[in-house]
This record gives sequence, C-alpha cells and structure tokens, in this order.
Amino acid sequence: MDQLLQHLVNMLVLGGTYALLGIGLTLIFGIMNVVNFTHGILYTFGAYMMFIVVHQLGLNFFVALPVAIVAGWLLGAVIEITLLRPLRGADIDTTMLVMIGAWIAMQSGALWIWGGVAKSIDNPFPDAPLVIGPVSVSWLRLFVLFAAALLIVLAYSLINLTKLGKAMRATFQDSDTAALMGVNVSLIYTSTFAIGSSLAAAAGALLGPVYVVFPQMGDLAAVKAFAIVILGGLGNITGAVIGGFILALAEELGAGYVSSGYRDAMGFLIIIMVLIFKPTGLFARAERVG
Amino acid sequence: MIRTIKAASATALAIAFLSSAATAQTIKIGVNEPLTGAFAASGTYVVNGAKIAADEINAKGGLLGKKIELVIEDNKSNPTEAAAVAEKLITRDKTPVMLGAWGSSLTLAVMPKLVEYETAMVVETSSASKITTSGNPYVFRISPPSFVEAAAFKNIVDKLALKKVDFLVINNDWGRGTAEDFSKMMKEKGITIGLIETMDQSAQDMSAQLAKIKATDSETVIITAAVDQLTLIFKQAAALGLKKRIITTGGSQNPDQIIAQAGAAANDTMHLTTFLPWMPEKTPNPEATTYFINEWKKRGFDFAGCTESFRGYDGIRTIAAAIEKAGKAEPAAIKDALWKIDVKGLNGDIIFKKSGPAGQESGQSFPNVYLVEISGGKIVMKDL
Amino acid sequence: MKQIVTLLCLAFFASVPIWLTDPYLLNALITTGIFIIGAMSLNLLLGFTGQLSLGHIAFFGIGAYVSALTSLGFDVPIYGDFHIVHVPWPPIAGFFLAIVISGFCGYLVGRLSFSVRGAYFVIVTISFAEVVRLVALNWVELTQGPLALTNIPSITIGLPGLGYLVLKTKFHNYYLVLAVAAISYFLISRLVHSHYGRAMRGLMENETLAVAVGIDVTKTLTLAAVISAGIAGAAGSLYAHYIRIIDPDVFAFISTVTMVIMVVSGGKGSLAGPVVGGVIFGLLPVFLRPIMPPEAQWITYGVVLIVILFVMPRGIVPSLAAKLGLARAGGTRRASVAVSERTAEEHA
Amino acid sequence: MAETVLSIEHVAVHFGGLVAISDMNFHVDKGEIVSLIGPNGAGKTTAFNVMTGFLTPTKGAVNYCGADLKGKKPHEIADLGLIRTFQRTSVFPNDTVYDNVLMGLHRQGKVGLAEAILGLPRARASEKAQRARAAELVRWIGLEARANDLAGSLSYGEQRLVGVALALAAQPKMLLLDEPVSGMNASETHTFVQLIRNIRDRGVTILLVEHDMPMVMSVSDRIVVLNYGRIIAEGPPDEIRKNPAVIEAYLGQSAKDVVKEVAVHA
Repeated sequence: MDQLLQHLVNMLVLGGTYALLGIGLTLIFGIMNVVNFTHGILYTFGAYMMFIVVHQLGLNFFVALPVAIVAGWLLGAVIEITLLRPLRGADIDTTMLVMIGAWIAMQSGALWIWGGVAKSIDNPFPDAPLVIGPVSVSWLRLFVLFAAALLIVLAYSLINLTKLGKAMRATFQDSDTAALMGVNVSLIYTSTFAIGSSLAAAAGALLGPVYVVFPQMGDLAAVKAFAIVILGGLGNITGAVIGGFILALAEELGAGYVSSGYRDAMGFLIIIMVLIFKPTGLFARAERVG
Repeated sequence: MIRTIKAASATALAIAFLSSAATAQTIKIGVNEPLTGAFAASGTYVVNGAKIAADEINAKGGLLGKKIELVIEDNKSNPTEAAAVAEKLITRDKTPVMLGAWGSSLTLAVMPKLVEYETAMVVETSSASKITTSGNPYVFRISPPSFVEAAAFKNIVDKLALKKVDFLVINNDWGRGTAEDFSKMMKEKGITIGLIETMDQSAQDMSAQLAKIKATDSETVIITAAVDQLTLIFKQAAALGLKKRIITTGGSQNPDQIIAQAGAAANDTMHLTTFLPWMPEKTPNPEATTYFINEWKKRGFDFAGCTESFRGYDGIRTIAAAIEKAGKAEPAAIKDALWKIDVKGLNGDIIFKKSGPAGQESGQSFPNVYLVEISGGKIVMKDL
Repeated sequence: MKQIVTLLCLAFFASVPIWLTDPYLLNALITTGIFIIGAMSLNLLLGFTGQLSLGHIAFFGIGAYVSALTSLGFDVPIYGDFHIVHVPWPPIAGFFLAIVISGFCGYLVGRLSFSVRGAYFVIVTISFAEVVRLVALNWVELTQGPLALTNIPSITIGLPGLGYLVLKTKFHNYYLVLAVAAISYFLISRLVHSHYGRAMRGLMENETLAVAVGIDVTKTLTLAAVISAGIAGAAGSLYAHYIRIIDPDVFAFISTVTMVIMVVSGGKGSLAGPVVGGVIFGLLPVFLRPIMPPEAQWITYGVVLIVILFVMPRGIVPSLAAKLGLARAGGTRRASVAVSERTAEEHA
Repeated sequence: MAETVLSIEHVAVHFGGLVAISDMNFHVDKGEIVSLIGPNGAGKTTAFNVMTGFLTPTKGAVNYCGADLKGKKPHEIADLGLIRTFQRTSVFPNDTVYDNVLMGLHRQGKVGLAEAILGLPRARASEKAQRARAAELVRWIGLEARANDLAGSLSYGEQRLVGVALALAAQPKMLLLDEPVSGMNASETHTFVQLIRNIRDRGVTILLVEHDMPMVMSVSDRIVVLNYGRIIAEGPPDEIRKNPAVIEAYLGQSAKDVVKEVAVHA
C-alpha cells in the first residue's frame, strides 16, 4: 500500500512534465503537420540555457527559468523561419527529414560546445524531502510540478481565450479556409512552432535541475512526447495532459509491479493497444489524420 | 555541394596518405573510442588519459628511438562503426596495436577484425566476461570483468555483515554481469538476494525502481551504473527517503562528481573502485599516480574524469611496454610481448594471465579493487 | 534504355572489388550495401504505398537475431523444466528463416496497424520497434540480452560437386551483399510494375477511389509490409553474419533514421532512389572522417541532408530525372511515367 | 417484369442525432438509367455511400443481384461488379490517364504474386491483355491524345471522363455516377449523355446523382426524388416534371429555376 502511494505520487510529478512536453509537440504536430524531431533538442537547449544562466552567468534560479523559456521561443521561431517556411507545401516526409537533419546537427553542436560530460544545475530548494506519512517527495520536484501546471494553464488559456489561439485553432481545422478568412497562416505557423518550442525548452529548464544535463538528454524525452501526443490525439491539449499522466502511471506501475526492464515498454504497449482499438487516439477531437 | 565535399575529401585523403608516408618515423598506436553518441563523455576521458601517457613517453625520448603517434578515431558509440574504425586503423593507418573500444558491444564487434588481421588490442574498460573467454588470442584486457570484482569483494563481504541485498543495475552487459556474478558469490556466503532491478542505459528517472526497493526488507542495495546515473539515483533515493546502505561497483563511479552533484545525498555510500586518485600514496604506484593527476589537472580537465581516464593512461603504458619488449613495432611481435610485460599500473600490476579455451587464450590482468566510503563530503578508504 | 543503365550500374558495382583493394573502403561498402538493402525495402512501403514506417529497423533486427540464433543454437526455459532447445543449423538456413520470420512479423504488424494512417502509423511502428528492442534486451535466456550474441558464423554456401564455400572474406561478402541487393532490386521492380504495384500506388494516391474499383486495402498493404519486412530481414541476416556479433543496439532508432535518410534523399518511390541516397549517406561519413573532428562530421552530415532536401525536395533521383528530361509531363511522378511507357513498349 | 439489380429496403442512416436518410425504398432494374435527385443535403451521396459499403446503414438492407450487401467492405462490393465514381476526387492525380485506367483494371486478370514477380507466361499474357484493354478504353472515352499526361493536370471535365473510364475498366454490371457532369460545359455534357447511353447499351445498369436537371431529364428512364432523407417522388421524367411535391421541395432554394427548367423541357 505504501509502495503504491509512493508510485502514485511519483506518477503525479513525472506526469506533469510529460504533459508539458506533450502539449508543445501536439500543437506543432497537430497544427502544422510536422513530425518535429527538433522537439527533443529544444528540451536539451532549455536545460543548457538554465545551466548557462545559473552557473556561467551566476544569476538566480528563478531568473534563469524565464530566460530559458524565451530563448526556446526564439530558437523555435528561427528554426521555423529558416527551415520550415521555405518548405511549406512539401510533403510530411521531406519536412520530417529536414527536422531530422536539424536534430543531428544541433545535438552534435551541443556536444561540441559543452562536451559529453553531464552537467548538474544547483537549485535553491532544501535537500531534505517533504515527508507525509509513508510518502516522500523532493521540494524541487514539487516546484516543478506546480510550475508545469502553471505553464499548462497558461498554454491552455492562450489557445482557448486569445485571438491568436482562435486563429491557431482555425488553422488546425482547415488552413486554406483560415487563410481565406484573413488569418496570416505564416505568422500562425511561426507562432505555433515558437510556442511549442518554448514549452519544450520550459520542460528542459525545469527538469535539467532535477536530472543532469547532457547532449542526448532530449532523445528519450522526444520519444515520450510523441507517445503522449498520439495517446491524446493530434492537436488536443487536454488529451496531451491526460496522455502525459497515463504514460507516467503506466511506467510507474509497470516498473513497480511488472518488471523494471520493461518499464519503458509499458508506454509503447499502451500506444499500440490504444491505436489498434481506437485508431485516432484516446481523446480524438478532429478527424484529420496524417 | 556534394561535389565540393567529395573533392575536398579526396584532397584530404591524398594528404592523409602523404603524411602517413612522411611520418613513418613514428610508432603508431590506434585508439578506437566513442567520441560522439551515448558514451562520448567516457570515451573522451579515456582518450585524454591516453594522450597524457603518449606525451609522457615522447618527452622521455619515445620508444625504440621513435616518437609515439596516437591515431585516434571515433567509433560513434556504434558497434558497426567500431568494426569499421578497427579496419581503418589496421589497414590504412597500419597501426600494429590498438587500444579500445570502451563499451563491451563495441569491443566485441572489433574482435573478429583482430583475428582477421592478427593484430592485438588492449581493452581498457569493457567488462563483459565473453571478451576474454571466447577464444580470441588477440585481446588483452586491463579492466576487471565483474567476476574479478566479485572475487575481490568476497574478502570484504564478511566485515560488512550483509544479510539481504537488492540490486539496481544498468541494463547492459556490465550491469547484468555484475548482478549475476555478485549474487552468485553472495549466495555462497549465505547472503539472501532480494530484488534485481534494472534501468535502461538512457533512463533518467529511477524513482519507480527505488520506490520498489524502498518497500523491501533488505538492508543493502548494490548499484551498478555510470557516474551520471549514480548521481541521479542518489538524489532520487534521498528524495524518496530510501535509507539503506548503498554500495556501488564497477570503478567508473567517480565519487568526486557524486559528491559535487549529489551533495549530502552521497554521504555514507560505499564504492568499489579500482583507482584511488584521492590518496595517491595508497596506490600501487604513487609516483605515477601523482604525475598523472598533476598532468590531468594541468591540462584543465575535470578531476572527476580521473577514474575513467586513468585506464587510457595505463592502456598506452601497457602497449608501450610491450613495444619496448618486442623491440620492433610489428603486430606479431607486440602480441607476443604483451604476454611478457609487467607494468606498474595506477591500479596494480599489469600482468596478463591466460583466460579462455586452451590454445587460443586471451590475456586478462587483475587490478586491485578498493572499497571507499563517502563520509562528511570526503572520500575515505574503508579499512578492511 | 533504363534497363541498360541499370545493367551498367550493376556491372560497375560488380567490378569494384577488382580495382578497389583498400579493405577499409570495401568494408564501408559492404555495411553501406546492407543498409541500402534495408532502405530499398523501406522504400517499398514509404515510396510505393505512402506508409512511413519509423520502426523498420525492427524487421532488420529480427532478421539478424533469427539468423544468428538459428546458426548458434539456443536453450530456452519456457516453464518449469520445459525447455526449447535448438541445435545449430547452417547459417544459410538462418538466412532463409530470417526472411520468413521477419516477413511474418511484417504480416502481423501490417494486419494490426494499417487501420491507422499517417502520424499514427508512424508512432505505432516506432513503438513496435522499441518493444522488440526491449524484448531483445530483457529476454536474456534467448537473446543473451545486452551480453550480445557473439561468434556468429559466416554464411556458407554448398556448391553441388564443389564442396562448401565459406563466405568469410570481404571479397566474398561484397558479392553476397551485391547479389542479395540485386535480387531485392529486381523483385521490388517487378512487384511495383505488376498490378500489385499499381494497387499500392492507387491506395497511396486516392484510397477511396482505389477501394471503389475493387482494390483490397488491407491485403495490398499487408502484402507490401510482408515483402518489405522479409527483405529487411534478409539484410539483417547479412549484417549478423558479416559483423558476427549482435546486441540489442541493432534496433537503435538511429539506424531507422539512416534508412529513411537514404530513401527520402535519394527519392522515395523511385527504384534507384535508395541506392543513390544510400551510396551518398553511407559513404559520406567515410569521406568526412579524415577531414574534420567527430562532432563536425555529424553536423556536416545533418547540414548536407538539409541542403539536399532544400535543393531537391523530392529527392535526388526524381529531381535529376526531371532536369534531364527523362519524362515530359509535369507533376510528381515523372520517373515512373517513363517506366510505365517503357514497360508498355516491352509488352506491345 | 424486368430483373431487379439493386434494391434499397427501408434504409435509414443516422449520424448521432442527425437523420441523414430516414426510410428509403427504391429499386433499379437491369438495363435502366435511374437518377437520384434532390436539393443539397437531401442525402444523395449518403445513399451512394451506403450502397457501396463506405457507410453502414443504421437500419435496412441493400440487395444487389439477390445478395445482401450487409457487412461487405467497399472492395468486396466492387468485386461484385457494383462500381461507383466520386464527386470530388475522381482520379489518381499523379498517374497518367493510361495508368489510371490500368488501375481500374485491377479486378481483371489477377495473377499470383510469384507469377507476377517472376514474369511467368501467364502473368505476361495477362499484363499484355490489360494494357491492350486500357489503351482501348482510353480511345473509347476519347482521351487518346492525353493518354500520357498526368490525370491531375487535366481539365475538370476531362478528369470526370477519366473517372468514368477507370470505373468502366473495373467491368461494372452496375455503375453509380456521382454528379458526373458538374464542371462540364454544354457540349461536353451532350457528349457525356451519349456516352452514358452507350454504356447502358453495353448492358450496364446506371444510377446517377446529378444536379443538372436538363441532363437528368434527357437521360433518365426513371427518377427518384429525395428530400430531407426521404423519397418524395418516383417515376419517369414526365411525371416528375409535373409532380407538385417535387416543385415544392425545390422551392426552398431555387424553385423558380427548377420550374423554368422543367417547363423548357416539357
């Protein structure tokens, strides 16, 4: 019982960051139909920005977070304008491969600049965990969970309450019609990619201090983000949030009660099952596939 | 674009050929290490250690009147590439002996090439027992496979009064091998083996495994992982309030980095290691250890890298001793000479003993194994 | 005309080991060739049915493991004292078994996953490959997990009346890979020019219409998946017997990425595309190795990929074919129009 | 009494709460040309989708040549010789006209996989026959000059013809045409009407959905009128023209035009 409680708490903390990763990707994937292989590298980038600001510039942890998020936003915008905008109208495989090229080049760039040795980022939270009965959780992770929740709410409001969000949703439904209605589709794409990227960078910036920072850290994160997006349905923010928690739950329980060797397999098995029985994801909203 | 690259590379190839002809006055040693990909950090450490040894030897006048030249190639943490690199080093660079290839699967992929070209390789890090038991007479290993480590640990176990242990190991040949060999040894000692949990090589969150271990009635956890994962495990174990004795194995654990990054979480953990850079006076070759550590610091490398890089240093010194003994830089002679050397390595005497099927034995050296403890943020030798 | 070019290319490839004596380059050509076979099989799915499988390495890896285990033997406890014991068979049997079992896995994946398309199919295939990798990693009794399968024997071919030939040297292996590649090329070429291939193309272009004229979606796509997986399994088998050690790293995602790069840069849906893309991206690292540091090699690799796609978004072969005026009509499938004209003449 | 090819019995289709077709009953006899008309949203295309297996009806049954089509997949229905065309995307845009027709020939001359790959005599012969047949169909439909152009590059009207050609290639016993003349000019439409009659004379039964009233009136043997998912009239063109319910149904959108059209053709 105690073990189960601990697993559930772990799931909450892990699920929050998975959700953050997932919504960034689901926006890009859903609205732009781009299989975005740079998502993981933006996660890595956010973590390194955090490292630079905290350790090399010596600034405060809480100053570093927004800096990393804005840097992710900028890098996302640059990637969209230089690599994706010229290829608008090319098919999904071509843009995917360009993103793969960017991923390979940028990851090797990170290795070149910062080396392969993992970096650790200091945080201002106490080392001793918060203990409630049989359950214990570190303060840093609690902070990460709340920060993630805040960012998720912000992103949700942005999409659902603002004019930009409305235009994004219109573009998702039908980009041609949206263009006819006077939506600047180019601008929407750039904004979408930048926002998605900044969320990935935010996830990296939050998790960098929890884990360690190294050039390949984004690869596993990216695969999980893809899984979450598919579980939740393309372009579906609520789905991505729930998908993030489902994946975290599956991993925790899989490792806790099945076999830790198959921990990562759990998420993939769920995806296979979901797609066999409900091919448009658990929370499909739109019919558009592919 | 492509045409330019091809043209450029053709020129570069030509230059490479010319320069290899011009520098025939050096003795080449091939170094096959992962410099990009998953193991980039470790491979780079080993290469830096190897460079220190080469520079030291060259500063003292080189070998057989010639300078040593390290031909360093990146195997991209990929077995196919490791085999290709071996092919290049042997056939194109004509290196008569090699050092490599860090990970076990990388080394195993190189091994058929060694037989094909009858060229020896000194294995500095890989721990899979298969490397020296599958009948490849061109392999000489200076790192301890897990059964050697387990045998060394056997003498210590009684003093630690272990009753029941859980394992948390990295899911590769190294972790699996450790769990297998250590639990076999411990069972013989009457110690109960509890859980054997694994984690993926790239995993960052081990909370689930740790929560499971937290719930068992064992008092000790044996952990095998590289330093980055260890750091995370300590942090996450502390966050979960896991209060069990932790013993790490494998010799790559790098207590300094653990102290620096895991802080208080690392206190009271014990580490089986093969090298003691913190107390050079207690190593088998204090003079060389001091030299190596000073040089390492002088070059501005992370002190934490010592526990990985010393293998590169020892590896090159082993090879150099063999070349010296052989009297010529030829593959067959070097291979024979490797059997005859006795080098005072940083972690013990490097003397190769026969291992594997008769007639085609591989060489295995048996380094010292130490148990250290982190206490109050300092590393202390555990008196045994 | 096109046939002559194909034959000339084949003759050129066959002549390589005669004038190229550098074993390092020959080794690079052999491993590249093995991945080109994998890329050709991926092209059958991606280029001719439009289904992007990012888990293609699963079939390659399954082929490698099946072939290696067939020739090494195994003893796997299933339940209690019940064991499945397999005595080693000749490697050539492993090669054919690899094709059959990989093909069967292709059938399973095809049946299960063709109900989803586009992005969803991509993720199902990635997931499948990851699950297979984790099984290979954790089913230690069978696969030895991370401890790797070693000492895999070389392929042996029995020649009636002439005894056995062990394909151990690079010279032998080069021709073995070339032969398998040529057969795969021929097979795929015949398939896509038959009415099966037309059915695949129809599904890719307009599925609703294809169905309405009586094309069975599941059957057609599953057929493509089976043949594609079978060929990938053959490539995996060649890999296992050439490198002679395999571990769960053969399922690495980056290997799928390599194959996708070969197919899309060369030109998906063009028979020669994966070969051209494969030669470029298989040998690019070899040429980059001596001229720049390791990290820069990877950066260049990524940049070259981006540049090729910016200049020729449809891939090298279709773009060049269009430039050289091999076909007259505009649109995206010029090369294949030329092909079908040629076949029409042939049959007339 | 003529032989019934297709009969629709009490078919209803509901999308959630929305009733697309409420209770549809009609039949088509062998050799007939029947038109299904009705205002936009009356359920015509939905009816086509039900008949060809793209949609499963909520209630009722579709019988074709005495067989119940329930549970049959679209390609299985096509295999029975019931072939349809589409309103919007009627061709394989990235293939030549000739290849389009070849794809339509898919049902014919299926040969074994091994035969096809190895190029055995039977496969060669079958392939040759198919190519000859495709060439003949392209000629027959009058697109010889454009045989090697990509179908996607053709005019809208020509694409319609390609669509019909590839449907014909599938050797239909019955052909369902979904708005075949939309986008055609008057002379093209006139030629197309001739084409439909020719097809019928080859023994193919035809059911068509069309908005072009003059065309419908001139080509149909019988007309079925749908409105709001139910049949409001059925009969030969002369009867439908005078039917007050039909005129009423069209009043909503363009009643006057319909009345005018109907009057002109009276």
